[in-house]
Amino acid sequence: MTKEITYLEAIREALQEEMRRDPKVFVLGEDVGPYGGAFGVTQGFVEEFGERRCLDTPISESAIIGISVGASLRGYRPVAEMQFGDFISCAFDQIVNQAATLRYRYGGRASVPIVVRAPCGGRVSGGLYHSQNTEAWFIHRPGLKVVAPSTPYDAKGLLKAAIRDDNPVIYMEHKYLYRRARGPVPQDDEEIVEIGVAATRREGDDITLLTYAAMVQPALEAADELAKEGVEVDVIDLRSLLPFDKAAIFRSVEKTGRVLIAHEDVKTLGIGAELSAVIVEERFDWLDAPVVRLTYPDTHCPFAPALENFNLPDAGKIAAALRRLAAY
Amino acid sequence: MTKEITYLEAIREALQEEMRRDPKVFVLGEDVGPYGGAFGVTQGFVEEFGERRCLDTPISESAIIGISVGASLRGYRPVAEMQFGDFISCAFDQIVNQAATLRYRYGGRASVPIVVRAPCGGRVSGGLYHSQNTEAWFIHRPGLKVVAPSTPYDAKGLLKAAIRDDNPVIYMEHKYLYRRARGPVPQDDEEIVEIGVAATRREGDDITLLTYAAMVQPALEAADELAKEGVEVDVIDLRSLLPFDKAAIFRSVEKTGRVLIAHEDVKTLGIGAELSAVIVEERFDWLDAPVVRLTYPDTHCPFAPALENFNLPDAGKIAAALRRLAAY
Amino acid sequence: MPSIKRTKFRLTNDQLLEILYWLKLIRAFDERLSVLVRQGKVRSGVYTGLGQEAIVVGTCYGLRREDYICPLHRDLGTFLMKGVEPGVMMAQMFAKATGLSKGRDSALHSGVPELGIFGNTSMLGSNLPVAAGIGLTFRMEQVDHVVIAYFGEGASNTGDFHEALNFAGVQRLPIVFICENNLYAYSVPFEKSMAIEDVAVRAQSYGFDGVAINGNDVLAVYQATQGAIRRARTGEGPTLLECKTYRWHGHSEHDKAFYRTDEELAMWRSRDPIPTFTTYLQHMNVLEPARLEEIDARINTTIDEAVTFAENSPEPEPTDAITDLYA
Amino acid sequence: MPSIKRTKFRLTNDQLLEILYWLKLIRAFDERLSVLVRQGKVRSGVYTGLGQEAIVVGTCYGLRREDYICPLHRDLGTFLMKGVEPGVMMAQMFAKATGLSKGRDSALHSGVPELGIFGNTSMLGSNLPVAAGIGLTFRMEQVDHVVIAYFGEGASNTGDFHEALNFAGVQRLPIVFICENNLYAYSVPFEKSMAIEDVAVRAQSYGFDGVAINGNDVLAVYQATQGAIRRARTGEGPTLLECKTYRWHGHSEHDKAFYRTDEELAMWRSRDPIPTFTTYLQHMNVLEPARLEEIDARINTTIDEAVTFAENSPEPEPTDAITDLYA
Ligand SMILES: Cc1ncc(C[n+]2csc(CCOP(=O)(O)OP(=O)(O)O)c2C)c(N)n1
Ligand SMILES: Cc1ncc(C[n+]2csc(CCOP(=O)(O)OP(=O)(O)O)c2C)c(N)n1
Ligand SMILES: [Mg+2]
Ligand SMILES: [Mg+2]
Repeated sequence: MTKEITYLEAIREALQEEMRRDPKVFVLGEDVGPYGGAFGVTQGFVEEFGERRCLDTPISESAIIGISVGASLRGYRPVAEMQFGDFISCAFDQIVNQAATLRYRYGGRASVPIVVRAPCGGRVSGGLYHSQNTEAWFIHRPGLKVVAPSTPYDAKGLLKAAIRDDNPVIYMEHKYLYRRARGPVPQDDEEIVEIGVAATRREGDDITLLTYAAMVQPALEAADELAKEGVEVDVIDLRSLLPFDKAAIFRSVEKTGRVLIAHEDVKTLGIGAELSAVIVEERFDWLDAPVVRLTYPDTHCPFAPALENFNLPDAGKIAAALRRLAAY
Repeated sequence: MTKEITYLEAIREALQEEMRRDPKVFVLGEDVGPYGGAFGVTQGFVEEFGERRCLDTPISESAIIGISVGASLRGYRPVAEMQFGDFISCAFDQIVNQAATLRYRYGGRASVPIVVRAPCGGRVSGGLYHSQNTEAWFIHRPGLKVVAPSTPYDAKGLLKAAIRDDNPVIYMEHKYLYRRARGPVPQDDEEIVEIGVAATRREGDDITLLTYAAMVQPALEAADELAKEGVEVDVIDLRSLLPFDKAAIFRSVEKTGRVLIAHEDVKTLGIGAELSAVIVEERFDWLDAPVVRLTYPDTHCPFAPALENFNLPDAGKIAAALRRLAAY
Repeated sequence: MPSIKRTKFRLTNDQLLEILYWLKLIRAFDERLSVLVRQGKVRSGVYTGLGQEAIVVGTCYGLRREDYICPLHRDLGTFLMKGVEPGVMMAQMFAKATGLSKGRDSALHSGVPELGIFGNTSMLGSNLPVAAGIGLTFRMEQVDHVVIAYFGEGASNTGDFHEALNFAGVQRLPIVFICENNLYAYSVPFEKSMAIEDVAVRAQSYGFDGVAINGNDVLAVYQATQGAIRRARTGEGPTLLECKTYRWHGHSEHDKAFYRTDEELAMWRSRDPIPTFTTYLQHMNVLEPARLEEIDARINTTIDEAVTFAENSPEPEPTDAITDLYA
Repeated sequence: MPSIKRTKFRLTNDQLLEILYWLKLIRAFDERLSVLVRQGKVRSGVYTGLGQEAIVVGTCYGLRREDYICPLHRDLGTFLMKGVEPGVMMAQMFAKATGLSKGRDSALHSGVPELGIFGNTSMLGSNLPVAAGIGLTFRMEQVDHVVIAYFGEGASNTGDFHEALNFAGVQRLPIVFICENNLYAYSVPFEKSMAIEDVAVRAQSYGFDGVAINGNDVLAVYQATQGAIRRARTGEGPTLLECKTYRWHGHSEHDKAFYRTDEELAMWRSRDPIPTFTTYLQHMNVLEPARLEEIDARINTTIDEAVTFAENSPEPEPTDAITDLYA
């Protein structure tokens, strides 16, 4: 049984269901309480779960994560909201040093089942400090997991999986998709989307297109474009960024021999770098062309739409890159 | 004219010469004052420059960077010391959001000529929080520069260049090299090592080996090993990690067609990923074999030597990787 | 007419009228912005300081060009008082090429070194260490300039607040810290984010004075600031002034502010700093009706011209998205 | 013999002797570590708490198993008092497979959930938000356990300190914050890192009590802690206890501590918490010489056995370098 809802509603549903299922799950963050969160994700939560399980915090991102780690040591499963993913940099030490290393330094005697929700991404006129894509910093840090859903279905399933996971998970939710992405979502409490498994959104034998989050839709449009020109693109939505689904990627590469990676994060050391490097390392002989990246340029996210659009990858730019790759 | 000194002394000399040359240069950090720094880099500075130009700060990494940014806006060139590079995570927001974006958001009307010295790296029994290699987080952030010298010569020349540079520069100094690396250093005040230029440490036509910092020495040893087996390795010391020297890298790749990247940072989204991706994107047709990475595994840096040695790349592991690559 | 003696810091009648002008100009600027957002001419990210103007004016009035300000998001008025043209500031809000950041960001996210204006990131509290760095250079040079550093009561819970004020205290830097305590941090009321009555007490942790004052009384703010500035200029170190106030609009123009009562808002609207000050000036015979009209007319024109300038300004060149990253 | 009434919190003679035992055991543990570093048997990273034992013992004595501690780097003794075997702790210092972290790190960088021990990273202050999170769960469950959270005066200048104590204050969490003010943060003397007399005043910023006490008087520390614990258990929220003390050795065993005078050290050595307490017990006729010898002998054996256990313990398996990363 499924229901058509938005990406944002899917996030809310996942939280609600997990909080109903497991009394150890609670949420904390700035304005998540009576206000219901800057984007309304936790609307109605105080009424249903009380302020103790939907806790307004002071403006203290570092403490929010530290508190989550502490609670997790006592068996809780806190879901911490960063009001904007950009502010995660204020909690950086608690994430990369405290949360990511705890299990290792404890000799495996404890784990840190926390989720950090980070509303991320551009095309919402957010400017430099309300548009960032910060996944790469965390993908680079062993001990964390990172997910980035593109559909309501995955938004729900991955958040449920993240909450149930015994490791710290950074959950990147894309602001552009909040109300724009609509789709069917399972109403079965137990249906989750496994972390580490990619989804093929479109099959094709000619080019592998690896992408995720708000780039999936333009990637599919570009693929449709190319289909008209006789080029069939395999569009893989990574969904999980750490760990990413090597098996699915390799299966596609073995079939196509050509790879384009599209992401909204900047190019240098964006996840595309790792994907390219791994493919080259392990599937070199299957490649008929260079693995190519289409990304945000190495700069910040400007406010004015004219500027932001210049930077953002879109269907047109992806189609152009696909064409170049097909012609290689 | 040159003099034989250690890596650590070279850092000190660079600081002294720049502070003598330019009254706007000053250093700040924890225990850098009368104590002379945890590693002794600023020994004698208070005597020569006074406490105002060699300022002991409270334990406040975030403030240290914020203060540096403020001072730089008034024409100063602060050199901030992180006592251990690991603690840079406590100053993350001030670096990636404040310093790295200021010029851009100011419409080019200001710049941030600060240097952040980060003693980094392992093989010093430092454990999880005194051994980290954090360069990748900063290479991923537009607006910063990142350098990582391997010799006293470069330690001095790059620090001088970093201080004179009008952008925020993260200066990664490797603790293992402090007293172990000795070598000639120019005594000419004006001799600097340009940021963005790699150094070829050994010429060879068979394999390109890209590396930096404490991995250069083992890389050279491994190359000597391979030479005995008839394989000549081109060893390139990157020195600058952002920007890195694409031209030098491509020249070598065009010659060898085979690339090994060795670094002490972890594999996933370590700089090796970017180097590999760029080479594949732009020099695919020159490649006779997959670009291969030899790195720290994706885990933390353990304390016990038995564990740390298991993780650390060394001459033996590099030689083995070179052999595999030569045989491809 | 004699000059007003209510404060130790004498103000001439012209100065008093100037203060009124600034109060009204800043009010009008924010009010216009509020309309422009609704018209879709200015995109999101508008955080008006309506109701809080006395703090901006009382703290900035009389600053030197060399003095530095480090404002918070509600303090666009400080940019104007420190010398940015209203048209340029409006263009910044329109994200036009003529704005301070050339369209790269809006509001306070840009600065002007020559005018002593620091423009912060969005990260609350992160302007305060920068303020400390600027103050440090004043002390190094042994010049008697000061820094005015602003933050909300909510931002006083960030780590950067603590690290910065501690450093300023131990180094006795010439900084006046202005807390704009408007009782809410977005939706969160003061008492839900800290267990104290006054943010001012926090100064005790850093070894300098903290005082809570009426932030809606422009002369009280001016007097307290001038006292703190005098101490700062003479090497006596920082002061924390907590200005109790209230914001009339929501957190941003998109926030309906259901978290507070109509009564509370009405009560605070009755403490509007502008009529209070206007009446005062009238009672003191400083302000004739004609003069008031003249001021209002001038402000109207200024704002209209600012909007026209912004509207007529060119959009940024798309390729400017990637310039100015490195020096 | 009657029990000692000096504190409201009555202690039997056996308990007083137990306190003496702990003081001496912890002293002996650190002294042995100091020797082992010099012998090269323990690798770097040794920060002894010699001279500060009264704080560890006075704060930990009488804690429940469910109570949580969040120690700082000088507080290895808290691990012992909370139930970690001396041999295991020594093995942790030797980085052996039998140590708490299986050789992955040493000292406080590991923890034991079942014993209520949180082991922090190196980042000073970063244990305090974690302490707040633990305290929050106690309050959620409405159980009356407490958290004892330790930090140096130097660490009280970090952002995390501020964010954590503010949260603890506004949520009235059952936490006792223990500041070990030993006058130095590495080489930096107290007065060069903050402009206040007592770290205790910082509690005022968070709406709870802060008290400065003699950290070298184990009974004074015990009494103050028990008072704070009682308040915490009954829902009255946190307390900050600043324990004035001094560390005899350098910051780490590699630091010659040239930044302080011999006189200062001598003065503080004369305030050694152990002889003071021993003499007191003798005066009170609680401690016969035979008993003292017995205690010393027991401690000697314990430490010897701990070292033997650590020395004989296996090195970690190299491949353990990459395990236990994910659950
Ligand atoms: C570090 C950080 N966390 C969260 C936010 C989101 N945010 C923007 S303004 C605001 C409330 C600020 O309250 P306060 O400091 O009292 O200033 P006010 O808006 O009331 O003037 C919040 C939570 C932010 N900008 N920076
Ligand atoms: C965030 C951070 N910055 C710097 C350090 C390096 N460091 C380790 S201990 C220390 C001094 C700590 O002083 P204090 O908090 O007073 O504790 P004490 O050592 O005196 O017991 C410093 C600077 C660190 N561990 N963490
Ligand atoms: Mg406020
Ligand atoms: Mg100390």
